[in-house]
Amino acid sequence: MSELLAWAWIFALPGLVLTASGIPKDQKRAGYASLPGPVVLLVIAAIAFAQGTEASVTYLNWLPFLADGAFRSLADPLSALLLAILGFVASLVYLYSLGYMADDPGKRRFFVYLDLFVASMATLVLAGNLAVLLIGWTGVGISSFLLISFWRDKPGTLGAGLQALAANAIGDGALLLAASIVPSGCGALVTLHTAECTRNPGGAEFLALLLFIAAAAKSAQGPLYFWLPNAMAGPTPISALIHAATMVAAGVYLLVRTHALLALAPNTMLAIAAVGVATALAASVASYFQANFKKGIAYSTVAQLGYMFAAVGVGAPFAALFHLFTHAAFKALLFLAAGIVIHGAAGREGLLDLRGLGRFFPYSRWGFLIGSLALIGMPLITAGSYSKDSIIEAGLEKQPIVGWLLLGGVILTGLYIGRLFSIVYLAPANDPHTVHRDPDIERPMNWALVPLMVGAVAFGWLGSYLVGHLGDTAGEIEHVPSLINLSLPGLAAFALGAIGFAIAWWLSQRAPAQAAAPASADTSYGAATWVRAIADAGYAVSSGLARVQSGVLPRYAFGSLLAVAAIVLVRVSLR
Amino acid sequence: MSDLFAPLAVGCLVAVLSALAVILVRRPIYAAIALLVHSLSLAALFALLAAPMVAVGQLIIYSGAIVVLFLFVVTLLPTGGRELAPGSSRLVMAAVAAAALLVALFASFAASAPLATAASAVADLGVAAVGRALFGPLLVAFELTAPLLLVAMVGAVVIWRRHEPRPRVAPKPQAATEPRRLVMHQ
Amino acid sequence: MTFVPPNLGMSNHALLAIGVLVLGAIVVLLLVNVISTKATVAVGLGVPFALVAAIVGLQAPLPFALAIVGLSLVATIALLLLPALEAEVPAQVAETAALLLLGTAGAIALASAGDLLQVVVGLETLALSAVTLVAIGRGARPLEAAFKYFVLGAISLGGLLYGLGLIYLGTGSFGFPKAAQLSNTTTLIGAVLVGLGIAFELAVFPLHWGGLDAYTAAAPALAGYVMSASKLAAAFALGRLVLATGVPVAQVLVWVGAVTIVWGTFGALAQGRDLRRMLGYSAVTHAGFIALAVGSGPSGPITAAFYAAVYGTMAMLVFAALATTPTGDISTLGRFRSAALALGLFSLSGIPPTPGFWAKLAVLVVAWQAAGAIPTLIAVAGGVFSVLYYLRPIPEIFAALRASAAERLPVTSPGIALAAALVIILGLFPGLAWTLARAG
Amino acid sequence: MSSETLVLATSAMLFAVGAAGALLHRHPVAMLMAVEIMLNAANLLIVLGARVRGGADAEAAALIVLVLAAAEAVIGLALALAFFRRRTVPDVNEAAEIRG
Repeated sequence: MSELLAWAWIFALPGLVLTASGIPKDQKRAGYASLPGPVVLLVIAAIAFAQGTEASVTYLNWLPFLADGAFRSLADPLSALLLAILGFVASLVYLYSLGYMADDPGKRRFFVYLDLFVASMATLVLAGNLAVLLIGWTGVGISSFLLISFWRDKPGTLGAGLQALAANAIGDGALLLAASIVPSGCGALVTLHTAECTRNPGGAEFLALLLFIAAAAKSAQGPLYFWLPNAMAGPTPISALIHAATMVAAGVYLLVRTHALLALAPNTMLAIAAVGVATALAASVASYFQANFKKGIAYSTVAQLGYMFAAVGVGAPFAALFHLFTHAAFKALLFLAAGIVIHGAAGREGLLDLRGLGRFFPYSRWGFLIGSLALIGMPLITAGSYSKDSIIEAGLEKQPIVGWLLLGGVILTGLYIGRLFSIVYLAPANDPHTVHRDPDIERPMNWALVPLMVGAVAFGWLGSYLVGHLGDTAGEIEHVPSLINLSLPGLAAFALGAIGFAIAWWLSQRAPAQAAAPASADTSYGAATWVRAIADAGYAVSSGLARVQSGVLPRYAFGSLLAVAAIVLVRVSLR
Repeated sequence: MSDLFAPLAVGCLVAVLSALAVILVRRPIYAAIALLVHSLSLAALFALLAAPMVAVGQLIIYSGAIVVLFLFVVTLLPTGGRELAPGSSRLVMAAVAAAALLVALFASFAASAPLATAASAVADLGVAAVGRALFGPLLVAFELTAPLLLVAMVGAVVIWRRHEPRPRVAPKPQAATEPRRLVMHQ
Repeated sequence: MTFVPPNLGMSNHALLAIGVLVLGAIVVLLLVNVISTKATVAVGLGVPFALVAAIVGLQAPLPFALAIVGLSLVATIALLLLPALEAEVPAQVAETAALLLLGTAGAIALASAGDLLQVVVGLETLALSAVTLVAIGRGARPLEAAFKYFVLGAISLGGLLYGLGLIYLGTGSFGFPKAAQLSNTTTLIGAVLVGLGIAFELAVFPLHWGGLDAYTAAAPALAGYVMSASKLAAAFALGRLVLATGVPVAQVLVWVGAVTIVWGTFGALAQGRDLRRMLGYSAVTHAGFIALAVGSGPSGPITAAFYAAVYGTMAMLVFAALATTPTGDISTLGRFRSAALALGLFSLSGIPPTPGFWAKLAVLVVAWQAAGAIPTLIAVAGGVFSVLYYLRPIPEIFAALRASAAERLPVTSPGIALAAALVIILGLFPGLAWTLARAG
Repeated sequence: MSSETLVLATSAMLFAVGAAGALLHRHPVAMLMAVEIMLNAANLLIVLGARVRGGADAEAAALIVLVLAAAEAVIGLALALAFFRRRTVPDVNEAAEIRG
């Protein structure tokens, strides 16, 4: 199956072509042609992972101008696992979208973009070298932009899309530079750490730093966090698939894939850990103060990705990968559950508007509860506890400060998710008449939640199974997660999370108005102040430059002549 | 060539002064006449530099064709060609650009090896040598002037006639035999 | 007396291609008005000559094969777009077709010139036909742009000729000056002036003003040709110059290129909804990449030629899609042209796996090796942030895709199809163009 | 000062004067005349090269440059006339609609 899986980037393309060319014709069934793609991907990836085989496709001399100009696609257990996650979440999101986008005139286009995303993401995961990685890396960024800006008429969507593009561009630039500077013959991801490939100026540290910047941009870490919360301007299924489960995890995947190179770069590792921890804590705090339901969950995603980065940074790539795996299930669950409420409230996302509306949607309510419990890590019966405890334990063992901070951060997790759950699902409804329900449309959405609930519970039990099949592709694995994970740090983490959850619930009971009306009542997707300042500075330079471009011919001639004289003078004086 | 220094100096002076006149006078008709003087002074310089072929070319092509073309165009202009005075900022720009170019060029000349005429080069090389060069090493460049002139010809026609709408239907045969009205002013 | 064929300095294949194109221009000029004044006749007469030139080019010695094939294909696409011109502006289609063919002949002469005088004459042929092509269009704007482009080009030609004179003064020949001859400052400055004169055709920063306005205001069916042909030919000629002179001229081009990238990127960012102006600035940015590549070491010129060829095809695609909408209004394009425009914009912005991305990557590789870290970083930033202006209109374009179910194919569809096919082929197999460029 | 240096300096000055004229003149035709002076300066330099280096090819090149100047003048004048023919007092500064 691995041989087939190495071509997995093709799987979504037939659906893309069919849907784009208007098949099936009926607008109601638009998108049906796209459904098989991710399902096939899931099945083949799961079988390939279970078989544990490895296959690759190589065409040498595809890009003769590059250090490694071959087309390399590599289907090893690590990519198979990632592709299985992609197939799993994507299948459910496709199903969910049939309901969520049922009335949207752009439904067909939506599915085309989704197919484009799945194909790009598969390319990214299968990439055997930097050149192919770049195709997928940029491709997912573009599909993300297209889907964020999907509703062009909604204010702020184009701006949010451009923010995502800008942040991604920084990452793309880092990766582009990495692909340009590797010495001849290098570029295959699994051999980047070899001595001949780290010969470039700056050595392994520089190369690792570039990969870290690329990963941080894609996974919204450190100062590059800013685009992800605003990416919620896109339709909710997108938030679940791209901006929670798969694309934003690509940064973590890249770091796991190149763990051998990172091991040679201790300073970069330290930076990764520091950025991860700082992001995890700051984003958790920020999540508590959001007035927008989806942005609250988005900050939670940023925080959880911070946990994964911290795990990579302390040298526990498998723990990061494991958390990526479980997080994909429970964060997609949270988003899709939230989407049902938002859809029922005619697209409104402000917490004030949604207050108490969750109680009308039982699937959503149970789904969100299970997702929340997984997020704070209820032992034994939620997947999140297994993976998060692996990270905290690895942190405590290798970088105690990191471990302690991550452990303490769980109380923040409990606070923010408890607040969201209390306001939307527990509080009495403000105005029940604002809810519109249509069972036909809700049905596919509810169905899509069920497998995710199962995943959010059961994926944690697969830890030792994953270890057995991954081999050494995710680095050396020191701790195999056991089926009964009642360790002291784990229990402490859950206790903290539960306390936070309880405090949030108690606060919302005591002063419901304040709890629902956060410090800022801003539910829009405007850019953060500092991002806007940078953008404004850039546009000020642009418009100043446009004024120089005055259209007056003698001024142009003057500029040219003066510049030529200056160039000649500099050339003469420099010799 | 030192025996020719004085006439060369006079020629250079005339060339520079007439060039200054071209750029400083405010009526295009005077500028065209100054350009004529400039062109003639250059022809004289070419002759003094023992390049009589180029001098003749300058007289025929430049003074005879190009400058006359300029004169024609100036007389075709509405109101005979009046020009607005340049603002002071324009004067400054022109002065700065000219100064910068002069500084740059003279700085590079100063850094270069001094010029000296090859002993073999004092005498006139003759028309035959120029012809051999044109049809020898410069053959391709010379032949390429043919498409260049074709471009200039077609281009001038296209630019001048761009305002005439082409009829969507081909004109009837008898209409095509009518003499075309010469459109100069509209 | 025996006949000794002179050393022409230009490859026989290039000469043959030039001859074919000039012959084609003459045939078009003589026959079109005799047969019929319709654009399709001019296209039908002109395209075979352009294609024959392309086939001749395939046989040419390697670095020039790409120039001749690329320029001939650009001319073919431009010819195929002429029907759009007939519908939009009351122009003389036959003369336009002839100018396209003659300009291409000049461009091939410039690209494969063996000495600097051939460079000058070829460049002038290309420049004058480009200026005239810019002037063809509705209203006063194309004429204004053509006038500015012409005057600035004439000033730049003055500099180029002055440089030519300085080089002759320093070396006693019109050949490309060798690195050893640059120890004489006269020759060095001459080489720099010649380089800048050729770079005017690229539209790099201090010399971009005229080109930018021309790209903005020219009729869209012709703007693509003006940009592509001049850049492709100038990239080759600059490559020859830099390969001969080495570092002193290359350094100038590297920094000019880096500044150009900055200028073009910021300029394009300010454009908001003016697609045509944005594409003009984009042409400036790409010129910066070409200049940077030309200056980057021994394999730089090949990379620059590759980049310019790729740029030519994608610019032709974008303007083929826009050919029938002189205002650059993208809401009325319909499905086929929207898709083509989107593909072109993706490629210009360097989204893999479009050829624009591979070309950019190739430039970065040589820039890092030879030009140093700062120019490379500038190029990376300019390259990746270009998505901010290229992709801005994309949501609107894609949203318009479904609008018209029963649209008629535009008159320019053969040209669009050819350009799109070239872009797709170059995207999937970028090695093809690279192989044509690669001299031993 | 030798004759060669004198001619070299003259050509540089003519080049600068022509450039200044291109900035000074507001009448398009007069502007084109200034540009012609720049071309003449280059031609003078080329003829000087022929003298200094003793090569006939430079003299031949000077003739080709004259052809170039003629072609330039034709296109330039056609453009200037076509664009400014409706204005009583033509001014190149007015050709500034395309900007930004």
